[in-house]
Amino acid sequence: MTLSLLILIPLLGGLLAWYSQGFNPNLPRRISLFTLLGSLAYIGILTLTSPLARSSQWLFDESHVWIDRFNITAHFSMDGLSLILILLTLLMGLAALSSAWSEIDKHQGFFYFNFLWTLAGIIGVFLAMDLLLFFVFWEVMLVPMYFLIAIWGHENRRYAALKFFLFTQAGGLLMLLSTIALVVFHYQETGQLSFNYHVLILAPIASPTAIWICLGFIIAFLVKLPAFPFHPWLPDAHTQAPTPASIILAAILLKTGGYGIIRFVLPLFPDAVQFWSPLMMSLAVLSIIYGALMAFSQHDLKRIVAYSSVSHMGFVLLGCFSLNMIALQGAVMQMLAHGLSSAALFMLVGLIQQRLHSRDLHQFSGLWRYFPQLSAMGLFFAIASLGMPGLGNFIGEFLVLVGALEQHASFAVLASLGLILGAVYSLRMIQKSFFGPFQTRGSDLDDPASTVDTEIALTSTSDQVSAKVAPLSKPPTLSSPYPDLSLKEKLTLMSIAAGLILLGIHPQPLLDMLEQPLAQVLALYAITGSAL
Amino acid sequence: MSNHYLPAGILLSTILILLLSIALKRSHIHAFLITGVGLIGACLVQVSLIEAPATSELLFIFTPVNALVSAGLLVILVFLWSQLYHWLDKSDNTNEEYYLLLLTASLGAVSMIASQHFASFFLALELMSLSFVGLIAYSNNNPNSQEAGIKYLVLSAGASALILMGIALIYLQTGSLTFDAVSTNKLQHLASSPLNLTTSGMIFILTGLCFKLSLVPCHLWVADIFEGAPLPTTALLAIVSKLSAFIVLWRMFSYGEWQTDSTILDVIALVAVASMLIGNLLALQQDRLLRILAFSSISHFGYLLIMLLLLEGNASLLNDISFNLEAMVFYLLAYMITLTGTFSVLMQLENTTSIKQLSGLFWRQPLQATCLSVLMLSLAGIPLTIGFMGKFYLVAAAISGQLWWPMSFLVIASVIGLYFYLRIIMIMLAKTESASVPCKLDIREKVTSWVIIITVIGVGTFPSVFADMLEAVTH
Amino acid sequence: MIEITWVLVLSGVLFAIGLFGLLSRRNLLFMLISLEIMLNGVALIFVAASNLHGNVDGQLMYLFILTLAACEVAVGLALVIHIYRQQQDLDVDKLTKLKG
Amino acid sequence: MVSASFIFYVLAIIIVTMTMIILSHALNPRGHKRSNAYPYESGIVPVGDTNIRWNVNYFLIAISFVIFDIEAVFLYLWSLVVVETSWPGLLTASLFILALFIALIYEIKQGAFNWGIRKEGES
Amino acid sequence: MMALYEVLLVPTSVLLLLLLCAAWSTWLERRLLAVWQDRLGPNRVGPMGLLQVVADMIKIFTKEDWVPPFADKALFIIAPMILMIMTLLGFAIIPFSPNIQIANFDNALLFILALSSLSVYSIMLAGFSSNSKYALLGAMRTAAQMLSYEVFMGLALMGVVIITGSFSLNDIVAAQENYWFILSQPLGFVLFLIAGVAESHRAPFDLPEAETEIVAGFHTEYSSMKFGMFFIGEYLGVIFVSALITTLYFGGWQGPVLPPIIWFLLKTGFFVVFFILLRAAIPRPRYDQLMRLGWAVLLPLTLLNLLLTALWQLTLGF
Repeated sequence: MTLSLLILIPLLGGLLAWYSQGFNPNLPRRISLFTLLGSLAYIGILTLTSPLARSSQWLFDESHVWIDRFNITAHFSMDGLSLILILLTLLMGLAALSSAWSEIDKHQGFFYFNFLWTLAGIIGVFLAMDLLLFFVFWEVMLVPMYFLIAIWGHENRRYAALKFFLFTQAGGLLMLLSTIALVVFHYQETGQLSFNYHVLILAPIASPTAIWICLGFIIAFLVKLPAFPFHPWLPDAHTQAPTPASIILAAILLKTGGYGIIRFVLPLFPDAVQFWSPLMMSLAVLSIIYGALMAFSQHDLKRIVAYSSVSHMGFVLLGCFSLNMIALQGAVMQMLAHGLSSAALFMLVGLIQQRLHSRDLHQFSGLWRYFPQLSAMGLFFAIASLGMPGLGNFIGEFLVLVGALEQHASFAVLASLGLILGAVYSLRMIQKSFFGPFQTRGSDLDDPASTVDTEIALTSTSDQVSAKVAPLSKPPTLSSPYPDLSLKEKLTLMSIAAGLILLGIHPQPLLDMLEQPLAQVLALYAITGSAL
Repeated sequence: MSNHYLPAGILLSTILILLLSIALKRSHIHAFLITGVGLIGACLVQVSLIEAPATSELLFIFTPVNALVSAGLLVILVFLWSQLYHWLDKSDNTNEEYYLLLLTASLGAVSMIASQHFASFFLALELMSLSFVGLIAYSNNNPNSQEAGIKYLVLSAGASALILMGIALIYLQTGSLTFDAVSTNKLQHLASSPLNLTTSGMIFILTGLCFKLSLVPCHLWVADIFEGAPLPTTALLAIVSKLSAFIVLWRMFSYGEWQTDSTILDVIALVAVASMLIGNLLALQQDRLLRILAFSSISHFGYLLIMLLLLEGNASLLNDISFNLEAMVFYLLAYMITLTGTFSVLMQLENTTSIKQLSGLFWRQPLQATCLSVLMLSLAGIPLTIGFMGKFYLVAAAISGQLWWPMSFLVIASVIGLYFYLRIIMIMLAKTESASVPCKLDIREKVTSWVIIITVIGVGTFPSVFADMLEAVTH
Repeated sequence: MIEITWVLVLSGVLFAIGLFGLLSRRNLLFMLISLEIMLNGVALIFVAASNLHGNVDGQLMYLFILTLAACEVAVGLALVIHIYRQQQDLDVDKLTKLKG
Repeated sequence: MVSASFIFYVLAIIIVTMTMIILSHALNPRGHKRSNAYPYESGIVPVGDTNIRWNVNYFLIAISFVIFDIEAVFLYLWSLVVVETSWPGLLTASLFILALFIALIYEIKQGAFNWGIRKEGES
Repeated sequence: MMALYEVLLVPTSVLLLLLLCAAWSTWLERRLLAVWQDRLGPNRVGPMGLLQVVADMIKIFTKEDWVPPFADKALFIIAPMILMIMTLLGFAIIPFSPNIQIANFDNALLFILALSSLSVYSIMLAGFSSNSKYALLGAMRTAAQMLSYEVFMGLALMGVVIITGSFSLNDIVAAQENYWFILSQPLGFVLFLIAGVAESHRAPFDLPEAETEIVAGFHTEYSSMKFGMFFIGEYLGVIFVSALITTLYFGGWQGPVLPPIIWFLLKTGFFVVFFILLRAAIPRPRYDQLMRLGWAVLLPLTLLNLLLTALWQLTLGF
């Protein structure tokens, strides 16, 4: 029950949150907070009290019989990679909770139910060592996520939610087919029917179909990642999702794709991966450049961040298929760093939207004047995301590039182009939004027309007119038009920033922790690099 | 006479008693109770027969699989029956005969599931079809119902004629009416009939059964019938009639030499793929719930049809040919359970025909909306629902049989299907302008909804019990 | 003895006539009649085949077909009368309330 | 096998009937102008046409006939082989008859053969 | 010569005899009715009015052969022919004596049932083709009545079949060597008798042509020989049912001393007279009473008779 408890806590917390709504509308978010803190505490106690078995890759292992008929087990294992990603999940969950705290005001119980179940699904994905179990969690995390987007999202939420779900489901179906095909071929070759990762990894299948099975897995993960041709769901989903959901999407959900490739694709299909590697690397480079270009041409802040995610996750893909230790470490590092920085950026965009009711770069500029703290944070994270040395993102991208250079120099060179483009769009975003004279156009709150209306209403004696116009807007208080960051928001952003800095200046413990799991992954490949 | 005949016997005597009681004194509650006693009795007996040893007679064959499927069917019928009283009590028709027709239809279905002879198959089929005509046209004052009834009559009679033609040709060729006549008499070609009549006979039968299962080239009018019939009838039609027809199709397939006839296999593969795609594509454009269900059922049977291609496949999971059967039965039952749930919810949401009327249901009646969402997810095959396990079995069997190209269409069709299942959920999530207060559900509706949710999620999450039973039954 | 092929041809023709009638006629009564013709075409094969093989299964099937035909006519007639009373028309093309 | 005498008998019957028709046609008086081109309705001018709405009972009788005549066909067969099928056959036939008998009771109680004046609301 | 006798002579003589009998049974009916009603009846033409039939014949042949312009002509003419043909065909399977029988069918009883079903067509066609309300109403009534009574007429016959195990009339007659089936089938006999009366729509079941209600029923518009054919057909029907009753329940041609054909004619004649007596003795019921009687009383009784016979046959029959 050690590991499954980790999944059960948020599941039960979610149910409790839903149920508690009937008593007090504010109860659900408190319960969620306690649930997340409880999970964190639990995982902390777990890792601190148990002796970290350095000799084995696996820190914890737990297995229950599930579906006897197919020898499917509920098998959970945790190694360094999972541990790090679960920690990321919980921490970013907290960040998302912080942004949800004030933003979500309708149907709170159901919101936190979905929120916690998504997190539980993601934790399950990071822990599941049985392929079917993995698939189940993979799909299960989507349904609550779908609800999050479809109910609490912005103006075009239905379309976005549907697109998100259809894309990931199509990928999921392919994965299901591939999983079963893998198991069937494995069975035919070894006579052992098992969906268990630990069993399958021992004897990678030799059939020529492996290439296609592998492709099925890769596509499923690429959709989630998302890489270039499979990305169209992402900008919509990110844009339309409520901020907490955007944070979860960008910070954690995308990482499951990278995790899947590292955990399953690489060790299970050594030959096929070699075969696909060039194609995948070129896709990665395409994603990097395409994402950056698209980010440059957007004027919706959330879309910019979303496309920058495409670009950044391209590095993860590049790292994964470079097939050496440095690149893999880089990829994981990039995943973490991107998780932190994009979460923070989405949160910031959410804050801006909360205040200005717009995310459109054309609608406002010069925010620095009224929101110095917010803008400073924005500046910091934008720079982090463009890969400023000393921060986590730099380490990740650098390691990936080094690793890729070892494998395919040309790809690395092209990918580094992405770095430059990244700088361009990040700086454009900063420049357009934070600097320059303060103005807002067309946003609800500061619409000149509405101000005029209000004036008319104030001067008019007609009750009708005032009754009609009065609810339109509150008269802006000129002294402090919009509040700057609150303490809670400040705290959250600061801790994320601290995390990024920590990753940037002292990544070594993390890299050490990753070494053993990644070495296991690469054990089947001839080329293995050494840790930095 | 083995005690395998007992469930059908119970049904038959219930029919007679009910008929007599209606003749002597009309009373809705009596009719309801008599039907219930009969159905539950038959159901219990059938469940206890699952473990009984298999026997085969000339007309009927009783295997554990049959027993399981019949038991599943009867359980579903009992479940539907439990909601019938409330539904019928509101209409101003006389209600007693509805139970009568329900019972005759179920008697037909139960005997059809066990038949292994063309004569018994044909009689059972007609018993069922003709009862359905009555059930569909039951609403006295509703012209839609009459129209659906006449359409069903023409369709089913046409289908019967086609099936009969097929049977006649096979009989002419082989001189026997048993399902396995084709395989045993294959070599003994008649001098007087130079044609090879068996293949054409099979195609006739297949076409007829396609009408009964409303598979693609024969899906004419099916949505009209679904929509026009009274709702409980639609449920029965979608569940009882299709389930039994499919079981019979499977048995004909596994007994005759059909599996080795490449023409037939090609036709089936084509029908399967076309049904999957066209069913889902047609459902995309629909705005009315029952039409969506009608078309989605076409595609689900398209998926199931793939299983027929596997019956004689040599590559199979666990090197075990009966795994395919297991997968088929699982999918069939899973789909039927989901469908039953869906219709139950629809029966609770009376007068809801268009999906627009579902708008905002999540905020009005959260329990029902949750229930319907779970069911839609199950139909779409999302994990942790029973529908997913069904799909898992299906895909596992199909991949073991290396049916790659139908599989690829399955993926495409599933994604299309996902779209309209999600659309229903999406509409329920829409916020309604009118601040409607949640309606109070009575205890019956609550219990029904919970039973559905727990079954669909429960079996979907922990399918082991079910799977083990299925494994035991199919071996 | 009449050769079986001729029987086959005759019943095939009957079946085809019935099928054609079913598809082309728009009047419900005629559609029902066409169905009967189809059934009788089939029944002919059963009787002939029964004679050919020297077993009674075919004749049994003939009886069943007869039963079916009777039941179909009974049910169909009932429905047709009902519809006629409601609409004063038996044209199946006018049954178009259910279109989607 | 159909005997020759039967064929001759059939021919003879047909010839006789034809003869009767033709003979009466040949012998009938012609040339009379008749003004009566109307159907007989007790000597008054006919009203309406013959497209009368039939009592629904006629249809019920027709349907009942179809059902019970088919029942009869099965019983014809059974009565041929009562001795061969012995007790099981009798049992089956009794069940069959019982079922149809109950159906008959039902039909009678439904008023299928009530031709008298109906109560309001009965169809 | 034997062959020629069988092929030509028997059918011809049977046919002629039948037509004569049918014709003279009209005379017989009128005379007998008169006797029972204390009057004379036709007694002017020929001795005891025997030649009345001939006079009627001449009259009917020379009447105007009126085909109404509003009728459907072909069907109008064919309808009476069908009735004649069907009724006459029935006699083909009656064993008049051991060696006087036109055709010996194995399925003679089915043949009879088929013929009686077909004669419904004649009446329906007559009614519909006349295009007259009385005719139509009469035809509907007749058809409904004949159909209703046909169901249990066939079933009533099956009692005899259960005992003999054959549909062949010859077998049935042969099986009555020791005792007549009237002894073992009294209920069956009564039922068949009633059904027979209704099938030949004689009084008291002559509602279809009840003069007082619907003029003449389905043959309102008929005249001349076509009317005559319906008329003769009716009497032929009476004779046929009598012959059938004789064959099935009264041992057919079997009887001591006298030659078989005489026995047969005697028995048949008795039933013809009985039919005429029925007309004189029993009033006509209402139509709905007739239908109810058929379905609600006689049909269940027939089924009961069938089961009892089977039971009897299985316990005592062998």
